[in-house]
Amino acid sequence: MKAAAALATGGSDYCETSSTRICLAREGADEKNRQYSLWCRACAAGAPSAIWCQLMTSAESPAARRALGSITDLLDRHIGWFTLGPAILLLLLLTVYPIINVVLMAGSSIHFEAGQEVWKFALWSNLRELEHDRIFRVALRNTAIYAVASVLIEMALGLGLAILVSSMRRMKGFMRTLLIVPILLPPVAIGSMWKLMYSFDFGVMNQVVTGLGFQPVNWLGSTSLALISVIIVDVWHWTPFVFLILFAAVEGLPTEVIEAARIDGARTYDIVFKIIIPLLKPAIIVAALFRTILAFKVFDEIFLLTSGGPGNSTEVVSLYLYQVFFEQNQLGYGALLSLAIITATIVFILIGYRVKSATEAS
Amino acid sequence: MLVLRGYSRLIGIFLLTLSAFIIVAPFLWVALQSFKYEIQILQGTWFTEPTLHNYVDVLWSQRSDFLKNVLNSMIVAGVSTICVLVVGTLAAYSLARLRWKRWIAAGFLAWTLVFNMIPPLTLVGPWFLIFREIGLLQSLFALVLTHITLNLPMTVWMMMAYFNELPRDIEEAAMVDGCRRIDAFWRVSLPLVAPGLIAAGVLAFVFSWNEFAVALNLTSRATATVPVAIAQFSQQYEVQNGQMAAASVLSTIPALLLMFFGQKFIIQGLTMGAVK
Amino acid sequence: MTHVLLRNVEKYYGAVHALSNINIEIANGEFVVLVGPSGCGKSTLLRMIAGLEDISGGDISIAGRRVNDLEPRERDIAMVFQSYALYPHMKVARNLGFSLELKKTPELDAQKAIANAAKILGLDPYLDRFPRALSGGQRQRVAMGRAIVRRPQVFLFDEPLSNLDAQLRVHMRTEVRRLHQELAATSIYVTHDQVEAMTMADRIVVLEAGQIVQTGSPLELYERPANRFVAEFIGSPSINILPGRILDTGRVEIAGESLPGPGPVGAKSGAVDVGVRPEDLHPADDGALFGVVSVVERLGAETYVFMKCADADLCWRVPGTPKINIGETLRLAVNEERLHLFRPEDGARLN
Amino acid sequence: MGSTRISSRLPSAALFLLTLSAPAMADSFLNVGKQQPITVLINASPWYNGFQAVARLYEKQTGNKVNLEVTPFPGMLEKVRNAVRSGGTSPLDLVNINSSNVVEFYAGGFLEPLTDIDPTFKLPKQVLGFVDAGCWDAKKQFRTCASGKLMGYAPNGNVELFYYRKDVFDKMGLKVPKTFDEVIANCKKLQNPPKSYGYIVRGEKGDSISYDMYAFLLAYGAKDVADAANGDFTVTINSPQAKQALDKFLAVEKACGPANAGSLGQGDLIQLIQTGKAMQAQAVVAAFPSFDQPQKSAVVGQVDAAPLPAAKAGGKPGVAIGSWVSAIPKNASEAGKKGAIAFSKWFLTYKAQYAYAKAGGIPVRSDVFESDLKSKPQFRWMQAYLDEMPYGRQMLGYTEGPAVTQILGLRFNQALIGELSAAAALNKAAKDMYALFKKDGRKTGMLPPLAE
Repeated sequence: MKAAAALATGGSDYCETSSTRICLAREGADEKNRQYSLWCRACAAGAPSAIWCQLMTSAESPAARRALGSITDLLDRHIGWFTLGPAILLLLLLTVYPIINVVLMAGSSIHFEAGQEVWKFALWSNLRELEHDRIFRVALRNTAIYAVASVLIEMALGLGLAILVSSMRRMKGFMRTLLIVPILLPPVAIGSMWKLMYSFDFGVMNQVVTGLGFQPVNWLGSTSLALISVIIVDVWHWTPFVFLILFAAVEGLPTEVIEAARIDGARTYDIVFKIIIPLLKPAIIVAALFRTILAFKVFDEIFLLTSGGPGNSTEVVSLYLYQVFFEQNQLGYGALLSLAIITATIVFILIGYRVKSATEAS
Repeated sequence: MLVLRGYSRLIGIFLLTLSAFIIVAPFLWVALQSFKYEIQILQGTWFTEPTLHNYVDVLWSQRSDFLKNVLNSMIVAGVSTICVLVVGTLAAYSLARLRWKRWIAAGFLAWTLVFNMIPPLTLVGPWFLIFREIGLLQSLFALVLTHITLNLPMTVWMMMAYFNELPRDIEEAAMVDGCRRIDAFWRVSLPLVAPGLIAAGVLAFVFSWNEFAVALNLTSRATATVPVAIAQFSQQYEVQNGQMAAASVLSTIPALLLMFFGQKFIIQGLTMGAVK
Repeated sequence: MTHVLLRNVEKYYGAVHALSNINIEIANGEFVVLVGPSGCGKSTLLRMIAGLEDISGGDISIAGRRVNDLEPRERDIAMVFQSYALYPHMKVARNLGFSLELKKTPELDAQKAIANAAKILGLDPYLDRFPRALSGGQRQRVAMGRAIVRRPQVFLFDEPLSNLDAQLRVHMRTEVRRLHQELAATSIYVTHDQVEAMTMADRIVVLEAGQIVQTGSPLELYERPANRFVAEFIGSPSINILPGRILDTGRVEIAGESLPGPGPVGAKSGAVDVGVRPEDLHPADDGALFGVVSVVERLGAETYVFMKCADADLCWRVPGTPKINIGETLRLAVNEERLHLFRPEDGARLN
Repeated sequence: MGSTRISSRLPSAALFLLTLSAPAMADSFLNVGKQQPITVLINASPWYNGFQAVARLYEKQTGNKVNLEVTPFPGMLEKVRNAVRSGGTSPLDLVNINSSNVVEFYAGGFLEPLTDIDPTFKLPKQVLGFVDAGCWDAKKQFRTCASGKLMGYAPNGNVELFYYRKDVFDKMGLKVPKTFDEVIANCKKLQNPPKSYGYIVRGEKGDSISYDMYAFLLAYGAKDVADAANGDFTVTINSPQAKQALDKFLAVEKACGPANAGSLGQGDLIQLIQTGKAMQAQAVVAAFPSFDQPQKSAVVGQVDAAPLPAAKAGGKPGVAIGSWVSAIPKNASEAGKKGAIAFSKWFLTYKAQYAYAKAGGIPVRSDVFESDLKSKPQFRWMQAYLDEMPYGRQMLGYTEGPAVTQILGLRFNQALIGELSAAAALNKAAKDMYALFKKDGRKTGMLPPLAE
C-alpha cells in the first residue's frame, strides 16, 4: 500500500534509489504512467509473464485472448499447486520408494540365495549390533569433530570472503568465478591431487616445509595430524560453497541500511557484526545447514586420502557405511547405519542451532 | 556493500589477494601437473619441459570417450540445472510467500532435508530398479531426473532464504496495482533475487557436474559423465595423476564456460521479464 | 556564521560530469532545501555531504572542519533516508539508540535520549516492536527519531516524506519544520517536490543537470526566478509562459498588445518568453489576453481557471469561487510590474 | 602400468598384433564360430589395455563383437550387483570380479556354472587355477574345485612379488634375500631415510595392510580360521604363529620403512619404487611393467623380481592369491552366455594368452610363462612368478571375507602405528572375527588370548 502510494508521487526516484527495477517504476513519471496502467490492465486480463503479456497486447483476436486468459486465470487461482506441485511430484516419484526401502531394510537382514533376495525380520539384532558397534561410535565422534571444525572455519572464511568481495568496486564477477574453482573439480580428483601434495617424500607441502628449514611433516600418516590434514582439504574444497551462498545474500542486502549505519557512527567492525551478519542470518543458516549435511556425507576425499586411517583417526560415518553396506554387503545393518547417520545429523544440527541461539541470547 | 577506505582497503585487498592465491594455487598446481610425465609428478619436480602427452592420452586414447563424457555432462548438468532452478524456485516462492498449511510446508521442507541427508549409496539401488522398470536405464534422461531431485532440497532452501530477505510490500504494491500473483513473482520478486538464483544455479550445476555415485550406476559407457571417466584414472593399484590432472583441467573449462553463459542467460532472462 | 560550506564541489562518474562547481554556504541553524527534478544530482550532493559518495573535486567542510576524507561516522551528521533504512533486525528502541550504542554512550544516558526522542515523536507505544510491524508513518518517525537522538551538527534528509501518503505528508511537513525549530539544528533537505521546498525551507537551492541554477529564500525564488526553469519549477499551479516581443521602446508585446513592461530589461528588442504567475492576472475589459475557458477547478478557497490563449495554455488563479462557466470567453490583463521575461534560447531572465 | 603406454605401448602392441595375426590366423587361433555380440564388464586397471587388445584381436579373428563396458574400480562391484540382483536380463554377459568380492556372487547364486552352460567346457590343464579361485561348492559354501563347480576363471593372475634394485644390489654385493631376516639384514645397509628405504610394505589401513600381511601370516604358517573348507570357523588369528608373523612385520616396518608407513598404500608404494627410493619392496605383479616405462619410472630396467621371502631358510614363501574371476551371470541371455563361453574358450588358448601377455596383461597359462617371453627383459618377472606359484594360497574363500579383511586391516594398522601392541591387536581381531562368525551362525570358537 505504502509503496504504491509513494510511487504515486515519486515513483521513479524511489525505484532508482532502492535499485529495484520493477514494473512499478513506470508509475513514477506522468507520461509513462499511462503505459504502466495499460500494462497492468493487460496483466489483469490474464498474462502470467512478460512474454505472454506482450503476446496478449499484440494478439488481435479477442477469442485467443479469452483462451489465454482462462488458462492463466486457472493458473492464478491454483497458483499454490502450480508452484509447489512439480517439486512434490518429483519427490513423490523419486524419493518415497528409496526412503521406504531403506527403512524396511533397516529392520531386516538380507541375504541372497539362488539369485533371490531373502529378507528376514531382524530389527532387534540390528539395533543390538548398533548398540555395541565401537567403530561406528568412533566414526561418529570423528565426523562430529570434522563437521564442527570444517563448518565453523568455512563459515568464517566464506563470510569474510563474501563481504570482502562485495566491497570491491570492480571485478566482482571475476572474483566470484575465481573463488569457486575448487568446487568445480571432481572430488575424486581433489582426493588424489591432495594426496600427492601431502606425499611425505615428494609432496609440495613438504617441499615448502623443508624449504623453510623444518622437518618434513607426516601429514596423513600421523594419528594426531591426519584429521587436521583432511580438514584442511575440506576447508579448501568447500569454503567456496559457503562463499557463493553468502555472497549472493550480501549482494542482496539493502544498501541504505548499511549507509545509515555508517552515518550512525558504525565502524567496519560494527557494520559487519551488528548489521550484515544479523541480516544475513537466513542465508547463513542455510549455508551452515547444507554444509553440515555435506560434512556428514563426506566420502571421496577421505577415502582417497587416508581410507579412514591411520588406525581409526579419520574414520568417518560415511566411510564406515561404505564398508558395511557396500564392501561387506550387509544391507540390513547398513541401512540401519544410514538411518543412524541421518538421526545423528539431525541431532547435531539441532544442537548446533541451540548453541547458536544460546550464544546469541547471552 | 561495505566501503573500505585507506588502510582497511589495503588490508582488504591484501587479504583478498592472499585468499584468492590460496584457493587458486592448488588448482594451478594441478594444472601444472597435467603438463608433466608421471615420473616427474611423482618426484615432485617443478621445472620440466611441458608435454601434452597427458592431454593426448585423455582425449584420444582408445580407452577414452572423454569428449563424449564431456558432452554427456554438459547435457545432464545443463538441463538438470535449468529444471531444478525452475522447479525449486517456484517451490521456494510458494513456501515463502503463499499461505500454506503449516504441516504441508513443514512436512515438505523436512522431507527434502531428510532426503538430502541420505547417503547416496543407499539411494542408487532403488533408483536403478525404478528406472529399469520404466525402461529408462542408461539414459541421460534418467540421470537428469535424479540430479534434479538430488539438487532440489538445496535449491529450495537457498531460494527460500533469498525470498525471505525481500520485503513483501513491494510485491504487494504490485498486486494492488493489478498484477497477478504470478506477474508479481515474475516481474518483481524474481529479478530481485537474481544474485541468489545465480548462486543456486552455480551450485546445482557444480553438484550435477561432479556427481559420481548415481552417474556411475545409471549410465553405461555411452552415457557416462565426466566424473565417471575421471574416476577411471584412480585405479585399484595406482593413480594416473598426469591423466587425472589433465582430465580435471579439461572438465573445469566447459563447466566454467557453461556457468558463465548460464549466468548471462539468467540475468538477461530476468531483465527481460522485469523491464521490457 | 557559516556552518556547512561547499566550495567548487565536483562529481564525476567515470566520464559523466554529475555535479559541477557547486558552491553553497549554509549558516548555523539554517534549513536548506535542495530541489530539482529527478536526476539533477541533488541526492548525490547530499550523499557527498554525508560521506557516502566520494568527492571528485572541491571541498566540503562542516563546522569549519574539512570533511572530504572523513568517514561518515566522523562527520557528526545524521541522515533520514527515503526508504527510512531502519535496521530490520532491531526493535524500535534499539534502532533509535544504535548510534549511541556505537558511541558507547552510558546505558542510562542512552535510555534517556531514546525516551526523549520517542516522546517528541510519539513513538512511546512502539519501542518494543520491530520495524516491520509499523505503519509507514511510524517508520518515518523512527527514522527521524534515529537522527534526533544523535544531536548531530547537521541533519540530512533524503526525500524522507516521499513514501508517505498525501495527508501524512502534509502532516509530517509541519512536524519536520517544528522539530527543526525546536532543535535549531542545521538541516539539508533533498526533495523533488517544490511544495515541500517552499513550505519548509529557509533557503532553497535549485539544481538542474548537476548545476546550481539559483539559491535564495522561497519568496525570492518565487518572485525573481533566475530563469525559466526555476520559474516553471517553483509555484503551483505552474507559471504561464506566453510568447511575446520586446519592443524598441522597452515595452513588452503580448498577444499583439504592448504593455508598459516590468522596468529595465537587459536586452535589445526581439522575441521573448513572458512568464505570468496565475495570480498575476485580473479580468479587464481591455485585457490583452482572451480565450475560451476549458477547465475550472474549484478548490474552495480559490479557483483555477484554464483557458487557451495566444497558442498557450493559460491558468488563472482567482480567490474564492467566482461564477465562471466552461465555454465562456474571458478577457484578462496582466500586472505589468510582475512580469518575468526570459530569453527564448536559454531561458535566462532578462529583467 | 597405467595408460601412459597407450601412446608408447599401444602402437607396438597393435603392430605386434598385425604381424602376429596375419600369418597365424589360419591355423592356430581357436575357431569358435559365429556368435552374438557380448558385453564384458571390466574395470579400468593396469591390465585393461592388454585385455582390450585381446578383445580386439578376438573380434578380428572371429568376426564376433565384444563390447567392453569399462568402469572405474569401485564401479565394478556396483555394476555387477545391479546387473544380477534386480531381476530381468543382465546387460552384462561376462563380468570380471575382484577376488575378495566374488564369493558374494557365488554364494548368492548369481553366477551360472560354466559347465552348466556348456558341458564340454573345461579349463585347459595349462591354465592356472589359482587355488580354486573359480570353483564354488554351494553345499560347503566354499571355494574348492574338488567338490565344487567351475564358476569362472582368472582373467589375470595377480600375486605379490619381491622386488629389489638390481643395480644397487650388484654394486653393494647384496644377495637376494630368501627370508625376512635376510631382508632386514639387507635393509640395514640400504636404509637411509629420507633418501632411500630398505624395504617397503603397504601399511595403510584396510585392504592394503591386510593383503600384505598375508605374506607374513602364510609364511609363518598362521591361519585366519581353523578349517573354513569344512565349516570350522574357529578363529585362529591370535595364534602364536600369527604373533610371530605380526612381530616380524612390525620389525621390518620399523627397521626398513618410511616414517609414514602407517599410511602407505599401493599407490605410494609404487611411487617409491618408481622414483627410486625403495631398495626392496613387496608389491603386486601388475605394477611391474610401470617400473620399466621411462615416462613413469626413474629406475627403468633396474628393478628385478624374486619370490617373496620365507619365515626361515628353506621355508615356504607366503603367497596370497588375489586373482580376479571372469564369470557369467545367471540372468544373462542365452545367446550372451553362449557368446561368453566362446570368448572364454578362445581367450584361454595359448595364442591368445601369449598376445595378452605381450599387450600388457598377466597371462594365466603356465606355458606362456615358460615360453620365449620369459627370457625377454620386460618379462624378467616371469621366472619369479613361476617359482612362487606352487606356494599360492587363496585367502578368505568364504562370504565374510570382506568383513574379515576390514577387521584385520584395522587391527594390524593399529599395531603398526603403535596404538595397540601386537598381541592386543591380534586378540582384538580374533574377538571381532568371532563375533562376526557368531552372528552369521557359523560353527566357531576362539583360541585362548595371547598374553598382552
